[in-house]
Amino acid sequence: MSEGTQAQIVPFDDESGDSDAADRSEAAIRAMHEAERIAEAMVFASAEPVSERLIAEKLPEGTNIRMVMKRLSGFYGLRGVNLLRVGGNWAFRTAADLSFLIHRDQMDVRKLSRAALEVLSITAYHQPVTRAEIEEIRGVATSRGTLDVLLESGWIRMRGRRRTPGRPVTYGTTLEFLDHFGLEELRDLPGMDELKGAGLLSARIPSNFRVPVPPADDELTDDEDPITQMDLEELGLLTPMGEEDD
Amino acid sequence: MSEGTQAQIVPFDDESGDSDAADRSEAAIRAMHEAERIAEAMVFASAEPVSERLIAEKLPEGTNIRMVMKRLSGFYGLRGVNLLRVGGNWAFRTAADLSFLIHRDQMDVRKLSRAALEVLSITAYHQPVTRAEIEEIRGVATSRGTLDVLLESGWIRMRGRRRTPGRPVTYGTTLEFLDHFGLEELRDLPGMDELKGAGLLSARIPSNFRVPVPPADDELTDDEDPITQMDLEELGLLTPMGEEDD
Amino acid sequence: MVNALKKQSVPVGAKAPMDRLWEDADSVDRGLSEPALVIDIDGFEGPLDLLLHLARNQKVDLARISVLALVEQYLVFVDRARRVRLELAADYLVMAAWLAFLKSKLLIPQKADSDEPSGEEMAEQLAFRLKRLEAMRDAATRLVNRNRLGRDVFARGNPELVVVEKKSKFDATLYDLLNTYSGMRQRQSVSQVTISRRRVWSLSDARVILQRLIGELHEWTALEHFLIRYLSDPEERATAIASSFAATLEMVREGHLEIRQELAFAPIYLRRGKPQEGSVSGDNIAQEVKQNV
Repeated sequence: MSEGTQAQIVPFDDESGDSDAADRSEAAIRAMHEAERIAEAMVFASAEPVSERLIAEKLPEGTNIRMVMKRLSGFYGLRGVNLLRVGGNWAFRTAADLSFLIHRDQMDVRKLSRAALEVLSITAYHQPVTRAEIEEIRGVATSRGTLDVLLESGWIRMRGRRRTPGRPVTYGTTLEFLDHFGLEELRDLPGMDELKGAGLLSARIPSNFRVPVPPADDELTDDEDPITQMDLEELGLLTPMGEEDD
Repeated sequence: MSEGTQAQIVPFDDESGDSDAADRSEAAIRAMHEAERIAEAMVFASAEPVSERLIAEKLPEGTNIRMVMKRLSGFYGLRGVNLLRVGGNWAFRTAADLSFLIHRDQMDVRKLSRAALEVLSITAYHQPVTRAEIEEIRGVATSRGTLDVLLESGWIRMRGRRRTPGRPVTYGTTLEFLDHFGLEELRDLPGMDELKGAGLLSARIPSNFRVPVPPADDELTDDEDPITQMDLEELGLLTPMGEEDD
Repeated sequence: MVNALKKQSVPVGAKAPMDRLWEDADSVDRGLSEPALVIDIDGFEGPLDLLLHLARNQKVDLARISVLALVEQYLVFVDRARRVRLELAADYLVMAAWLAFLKSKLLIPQKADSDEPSGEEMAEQLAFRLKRLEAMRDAATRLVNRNRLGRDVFARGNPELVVVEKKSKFDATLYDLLNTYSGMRQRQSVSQVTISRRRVWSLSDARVILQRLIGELHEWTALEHFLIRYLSDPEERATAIASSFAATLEMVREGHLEIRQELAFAPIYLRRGKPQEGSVSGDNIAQEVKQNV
């Protein structure tokens, strides 16, 4: 009980605890506490992520929903259940370090084939992406049933059609995908920024992509174009010597 | 986050805040906090109320389970969800004063029957399509109820009447249909190659198999007449619900 | 995915066999009397996957691979696979052709005014694709190792709110819709095929036709040769050959026909019967022809 009471006297981040406006402040604190209770109850009651918009609809007009949710998620940050943001929605989930509590036989995690996993990650990082592009990246035709399995799992979906000849269908990931892998948004995909920075999320081969071309044979090693060598070094791509290709 | 931290420094009810035993006390507080996290996560993730014995099994031996639960339920006492004792077991429930947030019956979303899904998908791809044509494609008679359900869902509508003997009504999809299924336009429905590519259609379908391309817009085709007020009355559009087939 | 004949049993899906292959490479070159080569490409998902594995074997950062060495290794692999009459899937051969072209480009000085991509550009393209594939593999691994819902973190076990947002009274996804449509259309089309499209020669049909033709068969004539007028439709070929062959066996037994086949899968010859001992056993032929058909 004591903690609940204490929560009420925590001053708001954006308000000074001005003693002159104590009454107004106390009412505001009460309102905030009530808003938190409502948001908490709504999200807690649902197994699926609840949209922020839907929560806002149940709160008094003018409530700073962003702040309510921020305070709540901070409040639950160290608890056994955490309040997580999933693509503009909110969900309570057990803390990851407590996974040992749940019996193994209760686990319901689909086991994906290596191929399906690759298609999933390519779809996630390259979306919107067409099947032809996925095949381009993997260098192999997508076997029947791979996309099917992912569509059925609800992790990927048909997003639309590319405005190119043939109007191929584009694929992307779903909210369930974010929820399942504990991602707040697509930008949180592991390594997203580095991959983007390295130009590896391009479906086409970028024109400025430089890799070393090894010398044709040992004799030619000394005749390498110095400008090319400089280019390579500049890009951090050093040419190995030609020992391997004998 | 601040509240979480504060929770740790609340002295136990049955312990004096003896400053000499500060270290021992801090360890005890930490242990208590961890026990609370575990109990909280277990009750949260369980589909049924959880017995104290089951929770105690996951806690370090000698933990005062009674006190852990008392503290937890006290903590949740003023929150949007309460931790309640239900027949000797523990469960989370929405706070009674917030039950207005939960409207079970209003949330009753029905799943479309297989028959309805079939009729809907035929209507989408083959529109404008008459009931006889739908039946020919499905190979079974379509009950009045199936079409009624779909008309009621707002996903299909009567488009017009075919200029053939009997002037059968033609059906098509609505804007709500596009909206619900996340399609920008009808032609975003995947074609035969896309369905094959996604593994939904077998690669070995007969060579004369075709998936029609739905019309680009809602304009009536040359062999369709608009539906008039007289038609509507004649069709008895306030049809009572029939049973669904399948 | 990949059709490979295995000379020896090796663990399926293991990468180890490839390592062994390349470690063995020198010794294989030295002696022609080496034991059968162990090749297993079952574990590889296409040529790019194989190339990536070969690149890994160079034991350097992907950015520093020797493309030419990689090309060589791949071509040696394909060459070797062919020498042991290994059947490689077409995309492995397409990649081999492209790599051979790349190799020639890399070795022969570039014409400055050429519109075609230079060898360097092609090598860049290859290296980029390898790097991108590897990046996606790494990403996939990191993805599955995240804390996953239902494995590491859990949702409310006893939700009180069934569906939070009432957008529509009915629940259906685009996948439901497309899956239902495809399944239904497919079912309908398949049932139509089996009823109306398949033409089968019955045994008695075949016998009537054979009997009508039998007067012409003074010399040894190939079964296919005199059925040729019926074999214009490739879909009918199998049933025509199977049924008329079965009919000939019956007629051989009755002494109306003689039948001869030099070896398995060779043409089957027929002529008008002169009943005699020691004609080819019909059962054996039936076995072989079954495989043939």
